[in-house]
Amino acid sequence: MSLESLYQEIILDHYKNPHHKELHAPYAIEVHHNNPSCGDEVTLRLSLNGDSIGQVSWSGVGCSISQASTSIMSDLVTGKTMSEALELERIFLELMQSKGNFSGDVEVLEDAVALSGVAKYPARVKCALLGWMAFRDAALRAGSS
Amino acid sequence: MSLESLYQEIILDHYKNPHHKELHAPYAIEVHHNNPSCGDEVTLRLSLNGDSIGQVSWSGVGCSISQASTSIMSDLVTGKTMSEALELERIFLELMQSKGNFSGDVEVLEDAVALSGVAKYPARVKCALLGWMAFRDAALRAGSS
Amino acid sequence: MAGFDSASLRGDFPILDRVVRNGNRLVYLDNGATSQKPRSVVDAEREFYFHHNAAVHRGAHLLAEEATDAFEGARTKVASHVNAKSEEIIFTKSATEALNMVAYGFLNATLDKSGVGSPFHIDKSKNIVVSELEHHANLLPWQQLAARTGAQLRWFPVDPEGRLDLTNIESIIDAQTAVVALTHQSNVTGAITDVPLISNRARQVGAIFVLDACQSVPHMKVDVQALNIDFLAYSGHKALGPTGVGVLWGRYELLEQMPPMLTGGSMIESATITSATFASPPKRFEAGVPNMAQAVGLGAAIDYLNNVGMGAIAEHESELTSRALAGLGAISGLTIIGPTNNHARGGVLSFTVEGIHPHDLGQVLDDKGIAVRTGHHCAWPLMQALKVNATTRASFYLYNTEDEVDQLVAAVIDAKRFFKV
Amino acid sequence: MAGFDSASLRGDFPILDRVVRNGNRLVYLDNGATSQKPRSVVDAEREFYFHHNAAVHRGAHLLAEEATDAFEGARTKVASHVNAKSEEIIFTKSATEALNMVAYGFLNATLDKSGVGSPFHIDKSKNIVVSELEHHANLLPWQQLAARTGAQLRWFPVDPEGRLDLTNIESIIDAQTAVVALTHQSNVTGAITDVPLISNRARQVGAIFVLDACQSVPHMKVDVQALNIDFLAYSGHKALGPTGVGVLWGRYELLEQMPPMLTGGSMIESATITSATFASPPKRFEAGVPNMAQAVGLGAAIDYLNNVGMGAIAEHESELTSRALAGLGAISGLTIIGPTNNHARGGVLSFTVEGIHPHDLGQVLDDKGIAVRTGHHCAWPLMQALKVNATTRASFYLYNTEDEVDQLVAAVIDAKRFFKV
Ligand SMILES: Cc1ncc(COP(=O)(O)O)c(C=O)c1O
Ligand SMILES: Cc1ncc(COP(=O)(O)O)c(C=O)c1O
Repeated sequence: MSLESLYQEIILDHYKNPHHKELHAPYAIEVHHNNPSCGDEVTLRLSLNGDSIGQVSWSGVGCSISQASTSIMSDLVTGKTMSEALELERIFLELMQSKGNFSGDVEVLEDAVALSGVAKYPARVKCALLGWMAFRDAALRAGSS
Repeated sequence: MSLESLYQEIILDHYKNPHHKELHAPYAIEVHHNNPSCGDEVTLRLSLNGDSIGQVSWSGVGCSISQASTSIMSDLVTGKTMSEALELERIFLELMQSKGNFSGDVEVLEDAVALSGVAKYPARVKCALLGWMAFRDAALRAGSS
Repeated sequence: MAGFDSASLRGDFPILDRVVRNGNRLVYLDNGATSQKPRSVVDAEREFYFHHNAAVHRGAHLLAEEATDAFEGARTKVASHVNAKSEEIIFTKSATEALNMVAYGFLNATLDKSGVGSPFHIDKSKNIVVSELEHHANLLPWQQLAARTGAQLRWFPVDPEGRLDLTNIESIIDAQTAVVALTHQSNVTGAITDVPLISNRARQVGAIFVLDACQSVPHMKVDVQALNIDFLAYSGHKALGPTGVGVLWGRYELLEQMPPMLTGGSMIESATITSATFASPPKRFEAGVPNMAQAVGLGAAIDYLNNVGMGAIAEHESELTSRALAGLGAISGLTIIGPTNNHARGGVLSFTVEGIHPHDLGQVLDDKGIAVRTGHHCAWPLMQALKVNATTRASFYLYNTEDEVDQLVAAVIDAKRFFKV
Repeated sequence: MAGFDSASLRGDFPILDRVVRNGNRLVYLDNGATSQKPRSVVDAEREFYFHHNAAVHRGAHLLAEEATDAFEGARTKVASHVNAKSEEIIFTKSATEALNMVAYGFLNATLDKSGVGSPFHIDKSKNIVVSELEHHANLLPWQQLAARTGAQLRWFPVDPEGRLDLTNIESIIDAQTAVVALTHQSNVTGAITDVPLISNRARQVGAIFVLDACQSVPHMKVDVQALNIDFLAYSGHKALGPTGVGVLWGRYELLEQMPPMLTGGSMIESATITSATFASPPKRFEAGVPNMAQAVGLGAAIDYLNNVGMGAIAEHESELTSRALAGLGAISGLTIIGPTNNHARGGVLSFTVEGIHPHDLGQVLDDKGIAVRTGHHCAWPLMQALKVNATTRASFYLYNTEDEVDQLVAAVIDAKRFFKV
């Protein structure tokens, strides 16, 4: 696998110009996650719109993979219903745990399929998941409160 | 090295009929030593006669080597001056640490040379030394009190 | 016959060809102390060092990835071998460390303010239950804990056969019992503890049950769920594995509440100069660069054991034990220290011979190439209870043969002749 | 040139021939995390397992004797390597365990009544001194100790180059200081601590000085007498040795007064069901069947290091470091985190590149077969002090070559091109 296919243009674009990377107020829930093995961190805020994801905003430091993944995730879940968003998270998690054995459905995951190469690098999977895990945590807390 | 030369007749005799193995009173000093790796133990009493070793008596449980060695030691040191006795202990210790490279001077060590074979078995050296170490401890304490 | 031929698998253990004293081929009957290693275990370590060696969970490079896979793969093997989940397995350096780790879990929960309300918090109103037949490794840590917290130390006595006397179980394990720590199989007498009976009682009163499985996991199928226990410890080196690796298994809900003994790298969630928070189990309990090659070696040992089959191993050892009980039992002046029948006992056999101190007997056996253990076997309180000063112990494993048992019996008879008793 | 040819000794390390990603031959620059192993070390373990394996200090048979000789022989080698006495060397599983052992020595002396009057007894009138650049392994145990005893935790700050700022040494180490625990060489910046300067101050006030020598003992001549210290800890796996073995050295007078952390078999003098007394050092601190094969392997590693020569190794690494400082230093946007000149520093080199996160840089290097470490290197407080989130770290050892340094420099330049920064 080549570096180019890991770091697709789309990832580098999101890294350089991350979407939703500015903490917004008001919000329903704020969570803070980190990756203790490297020190990367993300703070994520979520507001709901009835049963749908209203706004996702975040800040943090991290590598291109974690930043791009969080940026793409924010785009993807915004406006989805809670259960659609969590289903997306499940599918993305599955892709990341696939060890590179499948490439992801572009119809469903859209830009996030560009991250499929990460699954071949176990040490980087945690980077790609950092923002998604923060989102999942926030969504579950928002749902249960 | 044969078993027969480790367990010389003289050792088995001392084992079956140990000398001075009955605690006597009065005494100047009593010490208790054990060998934590096997559980063998000796209690030794010492009385002085001016600057000489008066009476040595002991009780304890242990293997033939430890019992015979303590018995032989008791015979040897009785009546010697303190410094003669400690010198004997030093020579015996040296013999035990020789790894079997020399056999000991029968003029000096008398019956104790029968124990020279023990030096070839590092795990048994502690058995042969148990009584001697107890004596040394007792003598040093008696000397300093 | 057991489902395998012990003579044929001896070829996997190079040391068994060793010629020891007087040109005798080694007869290794000191498996209770440590086991020998098959080629596959030592090769697995070599393969790790020469192909994949790197610090696990840390590096951002291929070797670090491969090393992590190998290490975590070993964890999975260890887990399924005792029917546990991977994340419940902690690699320690030894059973001794594993048992101390649980005792320090109690001490630290008790010292730390955060520990109040945790099942690991104890004080002088609580008690700790052990037994007279414990190995020092499953006794001293609890003595220390009791002394440091004021909790009361209680114990099951043993009967003359060296089995736990459970007569007073209801009063010994009571509502104030915080932890019950017992050995699965005695390393002196071979007696096997009726674990479910006692762990049920512990469950009733809400006590944590810790099992010292040093002498069971290597020799029989052990299932932590069926035994209904909370913690289990054993040493890799007694189970065909390398030295320097042990296992602590704990129920995840309890591990989550247990403070670590060792702190340092790779076990934190965050750290500042003045404080730190800890990672989830098992990482919380594996501070520092772990014993990676040894864990991998233990994984290979477990593969080896499973290939032979734990049931077949237990059966084989039982056959050897029956033969030894019969052969040794027929020698006059010889007393078996422990159960004399082959029911609920493993392949560890202690005995004394009138007129021959165990050290001297061990020496004669050694002279014939037979390696046994003599002494108190790190179970001094049991010796005191059984009123023996020391014993000679033979302990069997999968590679031992009936012929070796017969050599042992013949050698004891020779020793009696030698010492004229 | 150093006194040996690193290219020629690479043949002793089979892993260095590994082909990693994209057909590239491994360039291993992650020695700060763990070192690779020469054949002689792995062979020494194999020889132990296949010829002499038995539980040390226990059995009454030939193998037990041979195993004991091998194990104690390793202790002698380890001792003379740092100019200490054999009986002052304790084999642990890692530096992490060694450092925790000293911290628990303090805790246990403080909890136990017998500890009053001992140099290990502390309370809230006392303080503990560490520094901002400590590895978590030499920080968290002291944080825990401070929290559990009420003693005050103090620290030396670092200057912008990542060196200890000793300006306030007289007030930081004062008459109430019980222990000073510092790193000999930073695993992040490579800065070498002026140990005698600080240990003299510790001596003045009667404080115990503990040195984390993880990054020094493998790389230079270390003499515990010349450094005027009380305890020293390091890990075998960073010094060509096996995983699963570490070393704690302590002055004998102090070891004699220190309570054990782990209790169990082989460390007692006597034991009853309710109490125990402990053996003299080093046994007191080696409960259980020890990591025998690993100790023997470490002995072989020390032989290997001594054959090459600690002075020559230090010189070789210094040459590589100079080359790397020059090569990397010339790259625009690259910042060396740590001393930029090659004075009082070792072969550990951290840096950041503007616009490329260390993870991404590490990935590019890995793609070219170059193994480095990225992240906080288990020294989070130092990262906070230096205001960096993470760094990329290259760390050298005796088998690295100038060509490998050049490959590193070229790869960083390529990475900048790849990420268009
Ligand atoms: C300076 C320093 N101290 C302590 C440690 C801990 O060593 P280990 O993880 O081998 O116990 C390390 C290495 O990780 C280190 O570099
Ligand atoms: C029953 C029992 N428990 C605990 C231990 C301690 O194991 P280790 O010394 O490997 O830590 C042993 C073996 O020595 C044992 O037989």
